[in-house]
Amino acid sequence: MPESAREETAEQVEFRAYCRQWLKDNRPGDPPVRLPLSPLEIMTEAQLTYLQQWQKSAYDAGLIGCDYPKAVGGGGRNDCQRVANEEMIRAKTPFMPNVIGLGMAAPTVLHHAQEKVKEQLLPRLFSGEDIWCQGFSEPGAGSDLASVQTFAERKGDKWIINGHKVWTSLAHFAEWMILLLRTDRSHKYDGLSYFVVPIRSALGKGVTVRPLIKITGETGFNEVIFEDLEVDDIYRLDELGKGWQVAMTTLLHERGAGELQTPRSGGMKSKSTHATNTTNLIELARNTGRNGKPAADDPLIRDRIMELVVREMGLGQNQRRSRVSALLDHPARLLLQNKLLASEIAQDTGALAVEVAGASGSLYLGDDNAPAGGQWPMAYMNSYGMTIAAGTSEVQRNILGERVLGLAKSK
Amino acid sequence: MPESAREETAEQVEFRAYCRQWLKDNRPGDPPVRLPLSPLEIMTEAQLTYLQQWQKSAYDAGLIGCDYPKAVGGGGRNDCQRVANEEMIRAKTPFMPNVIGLGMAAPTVLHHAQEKVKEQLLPRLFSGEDIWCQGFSEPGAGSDLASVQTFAERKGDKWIINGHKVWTSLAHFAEWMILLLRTDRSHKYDGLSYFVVPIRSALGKGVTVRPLIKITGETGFNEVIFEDLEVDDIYRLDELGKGWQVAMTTLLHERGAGELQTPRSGGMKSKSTHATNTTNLIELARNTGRNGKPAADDPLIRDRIMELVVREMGLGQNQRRSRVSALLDHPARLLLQNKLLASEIAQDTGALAVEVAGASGSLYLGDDNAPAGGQWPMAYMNSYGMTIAAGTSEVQRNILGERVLGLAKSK
Amino acid sequence: MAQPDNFGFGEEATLLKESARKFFADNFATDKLHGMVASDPNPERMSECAWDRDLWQQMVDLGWTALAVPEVADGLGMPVAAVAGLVEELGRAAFPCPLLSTLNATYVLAACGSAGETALGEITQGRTASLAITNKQGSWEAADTDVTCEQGKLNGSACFVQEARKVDRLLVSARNAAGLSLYWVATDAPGLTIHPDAIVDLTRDQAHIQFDSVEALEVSTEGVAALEQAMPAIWTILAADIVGAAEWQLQTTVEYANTRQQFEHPLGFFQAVKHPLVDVMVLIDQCKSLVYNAACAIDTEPERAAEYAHMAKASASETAAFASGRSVQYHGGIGFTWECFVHLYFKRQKHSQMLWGDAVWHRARLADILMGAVA
Amino acid sequence: MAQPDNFGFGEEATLLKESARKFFADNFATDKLHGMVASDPNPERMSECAWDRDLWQQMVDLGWTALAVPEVADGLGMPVAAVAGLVEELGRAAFPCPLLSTLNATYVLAACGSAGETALGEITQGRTASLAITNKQGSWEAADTDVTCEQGKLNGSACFVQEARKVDRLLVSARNAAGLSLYWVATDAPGLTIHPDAIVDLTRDQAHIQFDSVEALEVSTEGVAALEQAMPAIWTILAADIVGAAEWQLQTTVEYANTRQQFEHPLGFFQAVKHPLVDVMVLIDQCKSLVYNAACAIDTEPERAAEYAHMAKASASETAAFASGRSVQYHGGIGFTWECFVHLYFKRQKHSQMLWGDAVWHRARLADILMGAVA
Repeated sequence: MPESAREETAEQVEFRAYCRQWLKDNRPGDPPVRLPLSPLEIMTEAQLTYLQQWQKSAYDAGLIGCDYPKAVGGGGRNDCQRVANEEMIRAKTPFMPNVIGLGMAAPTVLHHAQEKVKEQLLPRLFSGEDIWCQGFSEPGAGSDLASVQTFAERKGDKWIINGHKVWTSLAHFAEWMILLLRTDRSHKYDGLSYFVVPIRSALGKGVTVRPLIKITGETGFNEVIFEDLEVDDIYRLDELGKGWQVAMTTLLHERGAGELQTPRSGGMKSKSTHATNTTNLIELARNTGRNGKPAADDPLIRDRIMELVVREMGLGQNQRRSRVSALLDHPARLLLQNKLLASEIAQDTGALAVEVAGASGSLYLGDDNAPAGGQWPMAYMNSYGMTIAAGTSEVQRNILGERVLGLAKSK
Repeated sequence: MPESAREETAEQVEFRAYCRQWLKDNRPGDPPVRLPLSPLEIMTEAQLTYLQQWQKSAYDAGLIGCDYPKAVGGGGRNDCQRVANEEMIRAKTPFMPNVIGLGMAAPTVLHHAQEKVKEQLLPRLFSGEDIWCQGFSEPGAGSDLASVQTFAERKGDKWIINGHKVWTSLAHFAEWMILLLRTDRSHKYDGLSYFVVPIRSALGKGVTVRPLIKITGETGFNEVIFEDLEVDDIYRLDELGKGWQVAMTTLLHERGAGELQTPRSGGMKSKSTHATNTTNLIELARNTGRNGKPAADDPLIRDRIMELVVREMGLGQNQRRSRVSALLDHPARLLLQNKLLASEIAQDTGALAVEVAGASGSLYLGDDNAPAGGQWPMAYMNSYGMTIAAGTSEVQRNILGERVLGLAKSK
Repeated sequence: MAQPDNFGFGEEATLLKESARKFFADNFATDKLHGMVASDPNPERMSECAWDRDLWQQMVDLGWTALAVPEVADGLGMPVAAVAGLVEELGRAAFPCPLLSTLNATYVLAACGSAGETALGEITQGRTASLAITNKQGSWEAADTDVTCEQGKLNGSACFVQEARKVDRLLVSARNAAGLSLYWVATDAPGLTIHPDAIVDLTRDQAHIQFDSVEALEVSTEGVAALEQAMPAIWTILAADIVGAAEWQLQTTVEYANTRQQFEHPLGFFQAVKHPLVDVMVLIDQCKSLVYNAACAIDTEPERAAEYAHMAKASASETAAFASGRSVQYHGGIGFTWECFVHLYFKRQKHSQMLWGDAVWHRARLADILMGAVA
Repeated sequence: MAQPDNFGFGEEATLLKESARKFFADNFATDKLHGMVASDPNPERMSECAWDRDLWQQMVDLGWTALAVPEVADGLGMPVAAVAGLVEELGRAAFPCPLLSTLNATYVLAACGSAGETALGEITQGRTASLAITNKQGSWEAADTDVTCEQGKLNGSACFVQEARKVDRLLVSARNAAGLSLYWVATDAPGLTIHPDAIVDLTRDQAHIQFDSVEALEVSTEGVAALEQAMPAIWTILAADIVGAAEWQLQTTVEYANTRQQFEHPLGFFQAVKHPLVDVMVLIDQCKSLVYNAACAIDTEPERAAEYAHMAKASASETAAFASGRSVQYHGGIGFTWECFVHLYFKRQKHSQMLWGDAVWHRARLADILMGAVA
């Protein structure tokens, strides 16, 4: 939704004009490399460098961190990030690589870190010079985050950290990690604490990053192993034993339900980008034969594609409606559905595409005859990452049932 | 499956020949009244009388209670009830009205009552002269049967019963009820006891039967209210506090998983009998217009009907496979699915029929233009009785997950 | 997107929706509905057409029947988005009345241009109306009718006419020598017979109408074009009704699931109940968002109105079916009785699910728009 | 019903199924499979065709490839029900080998009458084979082929040929002047080129085959009839493979759900996991019952074989899809990794789901049988 119908402040009006002009003059040209589908799939240094350059230029121009205080490297503006976001998306800029830093680490650091830590970390986070990753999940703590076992033991002003994190996207590029761990084994929730810890500079000195291979065969996720990593107490966020509360700040912003608007840009495509959406699915159906006719002419295929079109549009219109308060029943009801819907629509779109492709649906990336270069079966398999990670679909339904509908807690 | 591939005993072979001949000579002619879809929908005395006459003649001929001891009015035969059932179904006889008596009360009484109670009650149960009903569910105890609150208080050799049972099919015709109640409020399971109690003879003397109206507008179920009903201790089954175990015998036989084969007959149709199956659904689709053609020619309707055909046949073949031990993984795995599948297939068949009928799908019994006389929307609504009663579909899935798959108990 | 961010759902619409919600909450609790329409459970009953004319008159006096009438015909000319908001509340109350049928007629008349103004003026005056445009086969195609017109006289029959016994006027589509025209006729006109249908839904009135040489006013000779232009609004407001009714089903079932104890927990503790109720909510929200998107398109982006309205009604039909099934199932035994209110909404929703096309029908037409028709 | 109660699944079939189960359990644990086929995770890899020829030779020595060969061609002539039992165990082990492809060729050759006996004799001798009957469009219709034959030479290409690099012979359908004939040709024949496909499934080998003037033996001139007669058996045994693999998926996921703790309970405690796993079981059982019904019909009631086999494969395709999705989802993060075995079955099942027609395709044909074709 580029243009907004709500009343804008004078600051917003002026800032919008500024952003639009700056983007007109400074939007980067076509990328020299194939862009991945999302920041979490960045595979090569070349991709990273291109995207980091874009983020830095946008930050230098004041389009990132607009609403953060100037003292920590922000723009000191009032509700202007959404304006910058709208203009960047309107201009179809590349996306920003430091997605975990901007969306999850920055608001958490702002709310819970000591002043000098904020001043140290946030400017390089906004500029994208420091990539961030997130250390929440563990082999024994998936959806049940509060079961984390990674442990920090006090040693004077330092903490000695040991443990094993998994599913850490971007860890292979990251300078810093937001880290949920345990400082007390006798209390489940109150025994948790929250740190920011160095990764890249500690590699081989207490930190090991190992790629995990996905069912698609791709890398992208990592395991991060801590063996006696020493961290200064200053990098602990908020009080000892308050890690769970700090993590809630992170998760709230991850779900887009935090008070700080996350910087977002995007829309630029490179040639081989292949989105999991119904536009591409219809294209596939047009080019695939079924019973001697195009699959796009088969009434059953048409019906099932239209089911997905309706759901996809429903999700888009939910997002639009979530900003029209007269049409809302409960403040978080729509927001908390986003992740569930987006992941399940992607999964069902992928599944249907593979079925539409029929016999060819089994052909993979290495096959010259594969429809869409084999990206459909890959997208379908990757969709399980979406329905599993960051709270499985089952956990999302618990949250919606309990927080929105007010049903009794299942756990 | 009329003819069996397994080896039959000499007794079975001889008995089969006897049954076939007797049925050839004695199968009743077309009914003088409209037959309901099942014994539980018997509405009028005329229907009941016709069906009772049939049951009595079959009992007198030795086709009912074959495997029960002669002392209690049975045939004293060995595994011959299934032979009689096969022959009765082959001959398309009317069904038997005393379905709760034969399927649930008789095996329970046989296993748990005193000898003279068996001798008193079972012959008239087998003959159908005494109709039986079941008093398990209560307003506060639906799927969670062990929560029953109907209470029996001891008074010498008698018990004084107070309480409120619901969903008691056939109570308006019943002489006797099997009754699960509480004799001790301090233990949930061990506080339950099990009785057989008179209904018809106690009407106005401690027993009130009130019809419940279903969402279809039909009657058929009842509430039964006990106010100081006096019952002799001899009608208590098994030991005090063992009611739950006795109820398990009842439920096991209800699910067809008990050791005694339940007498069954059926297959005779009267003109207006309308079964919820895909044969009738296809017929409906042939006679309904959709987009200017018969609905039966619409590829989407065809696909959805075929989905149901596959499930319906799958259920039938499950029943066949449940007797082929080499193709079973777990003794109860198929049996315990029957109720879940039958009820959900009926529900989905009804729902699809209403949709196939389109605008006409809303026309009900009183409308001359209603497809199939309006019986499809009625069947669809009645299907919720099936997915709710006798353990909801949700409870059935718990049972299957826990007993068959061995998953952890949800409750 | 040419549409405004807020669906054009402004302050006036907000006030209208809120006042409608309050009106039904104050005047028409569900037990009143049940007492009014469910007095005779006999499944072989005829349709009774019980409704509250006094309350209805209050609604007319509030101007609700003239909301959609264009200003040129002295109506309020409010956007479809605002009307949808009102209808959502009507659906939540399952209020038996001819508001939807009158709105439907209004949208068709408004699509007739100046030719429709006389009839629209009657609606502004408080007359109610319904469409009589469906043939015996129940075809939802605008061009299908079993009524003919020769020398100004209607003959034949129209079926599945909503609220026929509650309305003053019918807008009839009929074939004549030149093609298909629309006619405006009083329900008490000589030669016109209303045959009530015995329908499952207790909150609505439906009939088939017999025309025997009924004199009628020709409103428009471009009948198919007017009907096709108006259909998106008709589908959209019915979808809004479904959303409101589904929200009643959801909230009522949630309340029961929080009250009813089984196995030492409230029902809603169990994921087998909780998660499907979340799925009901998800369907409702999808549908609601699609309704206001379609309404806004009718108001501001008419070239996409049909596309978006098909989405809304396809989604609504699925929502109606799923929400209804779960509401009965999770009410358990009590939900299967006549005395429990859920059956009223269950039946209304099944009716709405099929009315003006089910999900499959709408998706097929949506596919024709998005993927091209199949030769 | 002309079918025997027990599906004709007698003592011999029981012993065969049990011995197959033991054979795979003893010789081919899943970690062995993973080590063999999953050594290179690179998504742009070519297909590798890794398999265990020694174990395969043991299977041939046990006579399993000759099970379905009629006795006139010195085979064992076992009923399809017995063969399905063996294949169910093969599917459970996801064993990479050309057993299904050889059985497929066997059923087609057996449908050719005495003309097929020479080729069948080769199979009895231990030769393996596969069907090359599918065109570039992936049509599952028996009459569609891109191969032609003139003067005894094959030209053109056949696609989606299963286990092409593992087999000795191909049974090819090709158009000639008289219609469509079947040809028997060695995979190392001059002019025949095997182009391996890079497929998702790691347990199978698939290729397209180029024929450049390949000399071939004509087996039958009634190609379409033979293929149509054999297809029910081909669908049925593939469905049996799916049943076996789905049971592995179910049991493996149940085991994980009983082990993995989340929120102070094993996963399987939660109805959001428990109930869908029950639904997986329900689908498997439905499918298994339909498989043996179809197999028994092929053996004893051939006039209904196609009808019942369509049901079996339609059910199997749905089972494969649902069981696969749930197996990954409920393994959570670990199920999304290459090192966890569930992806092997997930990928095999997706392949099986589509092979020889997906659920929609089979239901469309079933409808033609039960409801009549649409003009």
